[in-house]
Amino acid sequence: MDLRSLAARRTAVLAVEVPGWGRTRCALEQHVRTRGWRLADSPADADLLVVCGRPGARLTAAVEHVWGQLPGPRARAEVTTAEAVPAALDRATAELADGAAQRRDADGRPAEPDPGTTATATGDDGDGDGDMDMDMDMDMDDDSGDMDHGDMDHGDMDHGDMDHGDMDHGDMDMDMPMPGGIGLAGGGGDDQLADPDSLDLDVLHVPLGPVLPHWPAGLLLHTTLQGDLVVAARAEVLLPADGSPTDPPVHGTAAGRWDAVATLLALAGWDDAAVRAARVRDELLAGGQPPEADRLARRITRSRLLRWSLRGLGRLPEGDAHDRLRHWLAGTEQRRSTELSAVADLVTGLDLASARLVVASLDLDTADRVTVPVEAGS
Amino acid sequence: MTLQTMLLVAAALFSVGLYGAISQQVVVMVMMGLELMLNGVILAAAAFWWFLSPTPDGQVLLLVVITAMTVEMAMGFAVATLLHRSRQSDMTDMATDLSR
Amino acid sequence: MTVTEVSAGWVPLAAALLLAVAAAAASLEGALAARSAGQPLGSGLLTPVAETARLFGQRRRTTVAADLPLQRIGIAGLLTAALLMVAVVPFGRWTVADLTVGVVWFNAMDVLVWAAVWLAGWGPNSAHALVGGYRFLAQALSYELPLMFALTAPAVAAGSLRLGDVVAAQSGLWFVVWMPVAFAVFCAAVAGFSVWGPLGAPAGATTAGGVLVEAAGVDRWLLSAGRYALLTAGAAFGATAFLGGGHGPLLPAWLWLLVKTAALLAVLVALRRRLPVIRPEQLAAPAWLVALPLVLLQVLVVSVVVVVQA
Amino acid sequence: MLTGIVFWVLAVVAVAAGVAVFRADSMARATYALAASFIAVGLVLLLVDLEFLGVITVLMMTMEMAVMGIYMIMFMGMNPALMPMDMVHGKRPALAVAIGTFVVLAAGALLVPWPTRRGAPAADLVTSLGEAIMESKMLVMMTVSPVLFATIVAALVLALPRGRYDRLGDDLRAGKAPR
Repeated sequence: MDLRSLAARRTAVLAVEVPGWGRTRCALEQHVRTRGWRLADSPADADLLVVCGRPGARLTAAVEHVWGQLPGPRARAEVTTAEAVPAALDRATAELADGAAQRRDADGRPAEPDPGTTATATGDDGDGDGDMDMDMDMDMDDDSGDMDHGDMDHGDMDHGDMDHGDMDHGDMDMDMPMPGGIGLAGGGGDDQLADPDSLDLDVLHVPLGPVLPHWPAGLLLHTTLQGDLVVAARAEVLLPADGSPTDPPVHGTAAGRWDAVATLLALAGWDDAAVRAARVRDELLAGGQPPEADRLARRITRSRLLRWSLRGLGRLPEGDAHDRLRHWLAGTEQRRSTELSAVADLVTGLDLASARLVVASLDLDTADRVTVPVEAGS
Repeated sequence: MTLQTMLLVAAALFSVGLYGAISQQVVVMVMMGLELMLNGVILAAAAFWWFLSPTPDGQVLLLVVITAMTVEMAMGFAVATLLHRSRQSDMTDMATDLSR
Repeated sequence: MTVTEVSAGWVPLAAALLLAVAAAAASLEGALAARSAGQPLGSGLLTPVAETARLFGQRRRTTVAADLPLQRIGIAGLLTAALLMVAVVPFGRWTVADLTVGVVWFNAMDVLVWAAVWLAGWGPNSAHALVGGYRFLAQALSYELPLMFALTAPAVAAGSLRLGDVVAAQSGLWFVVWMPVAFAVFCAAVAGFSVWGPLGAPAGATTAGGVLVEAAGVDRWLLSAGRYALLTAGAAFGATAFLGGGHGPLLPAWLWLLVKTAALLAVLVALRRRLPVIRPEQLAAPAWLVALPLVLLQVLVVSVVVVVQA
Repeated sequence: MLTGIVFWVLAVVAVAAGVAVFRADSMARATYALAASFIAVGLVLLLVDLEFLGVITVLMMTMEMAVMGIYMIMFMGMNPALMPMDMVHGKRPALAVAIGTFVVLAAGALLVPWPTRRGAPAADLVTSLGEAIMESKMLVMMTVSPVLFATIVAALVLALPRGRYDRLGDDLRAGKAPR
């Protein structure tokens, strides 16, 4: 067995779900599992980028950006129906194994390093130019004054001569004293939650999604982080291109509930139960009646550690994250559509991990096309 | 490796630390200077212990120096946090009004 | 049974042995993962080999404005710390370094992991990686103090910090029998410094892989191998300090140590399948309010027993 | 011979890392340079048979620097980018004082006629240290422990007037106060 075929046994696939193509993504996950492959955690981890559905312009830009972050050897595929998945995967595998093509691909890539924060990078923040995805939102106003040391006029304070004058958001030229064109993290502005530790930590603008494993399809959550605390958030959904999916939606069915369970458990770090939940989901989608569903549901409900870590998260009138998980497992979920504004509001004030768990626990149906961007924290 | 060479290295560490402790503006950087000075002290104490009088007492002295270092760090962090909270600064120059 | 220090020429062999046992652990993990995915158990056994082949064929990534030197130090640090940890563990009659303060040495090496993980998270200049690095430190502050006292218990019972003496003191009764709390805390701490299982939040899915998020190719291999190696080193130390080291009937001492290490390692790997990840901010309270007093009590009990016996 | 080479390598590392602390262009590098300096000194202690103290130095200082790194970055507001920084006041006088100190100390080290070694190290240094602090030097330990305890309490009181959950309750969003 040569090295390449050995390596192909562990191909890591980064799945991008376009809103509405949940069925395709489920099929993809199933094929990845039965081939003994695995799902990638981040672009750096992935060999294969598979787009499920037809993304719109902004989502396409985000996918392109993520494509640039796959280390290579790499291959990509686009599938729009569940039936097309195996063939697409076979094609992509052949491309991965094609040494000459991979070398050409590597030669054609730019030599400069990729931007960081990759798992969250969007490539497009709505303002069209999209060349630097770090929000250069630097709150340079002097009255807020905690752009650390930047605005202090000390005699011999030689802080890389930050010149407020040529701080130009539009075109970031590289002769600024900021390596890689990334500015210093700014201090908190007036538009945010006061730092709960009153330490005035630096503020980072980190977009979560739209290409992020275990994340609602197409959701883009612009977060402002202080430390790892979300102090402000704004949610929007990146739309698919015109034309609707041919496969029936998964959301709202029994399979959809198990899909939500699998997502939440994967985020909670319980891989074993998450994979088993995904298997139940796939059997349901195939029209079967998985016998192990009840046992798995009991096992998940009984886990004390899981209850402890989900308890109190994302509290809505009808219960918290763990209550919702129990409802999914019992099949007693009331249909309810969470507004995007509610998402932004719920995650504000949480740390990154809790925020991710809360978003997963809401089981958003982004195919509903809620398109108006909504803000919280302002 | 002789007593003299070890003391020379210790003196160099101490002086570098002293430079930092005097010249730096930021509280935490001053603390790093102090740490470096104590680092030199540890080395010097170890040298004296080994080359002059290798008794258990010398080891106790070293233990005390290391303890002093941790105490200094803990208090330094606490004061820096307090300063930072109360006046949004971490510059020693800006804390001079403490002495008034 | 006396422990002799072998010459430095044996160090590569010790390193190879550590990596081999770590690879076995990764195989077991792969097999268990294959089983939960509904695949035959055997299909996952080759996981470490396949993953190694994949990662060695992959390009490394660099990110914009990364702090490369620090990142590389952090990435290499995990494996290095694991190697330095096992250096003091007596392998039957032999040991690489017979330090008089072996227990403290192990502790110091596990603190090096603090620096390594944080640097690996800091280096790539990526929000998720950085959060992962910070989470590790937050978690480390929770598990480190209980771990220190848990390590004190066998040292007190043996009346020595030298691992050879700790093993010799267990010729009658394994320490795990009368210091179960210390052993449990120790195992939890091993999971902690290996970023493993319930204490795996620094590399967890909530941050898309945390400290691993930007690593590709050899870098990712070093980090993953480092985690398994740390787990293995922790298991080897646990087998030595609590499970009687090389003591046992029939088999030679080195084989006993290997068996015990493998058993403890298998338990740690299997536990990961059963438990979700604990959020780091939730860990502090039980660690300081429950584990720390309990392990202090354990040390007190051990000390009283030692004084009474003397 | 080998000991001599190792010593000189470690000495150079210790001093160079010490200098790097104040010359590095990022907080993380400065902090970990200091950690490297401490580790080098800890290893020098191993060379003179101070195994326990050497390892303890490595242990404590690595831990301390890991925590210190957080403080550095938290208070100094640096992202991982390498910012050239030079935040000093009175650089020249400081340099003069430092060099003066070094000259005096070095002269002392070289010129003072040090006495010859009295006594020999105990066979088991760790045990002898333990016996010293638990018997003849018990008073030192009895002083050190309350000092350490007082430090913990005092540092907490200073640094943590009220935690985030104290002031805001479980719902941190309530802290969305006007600034």
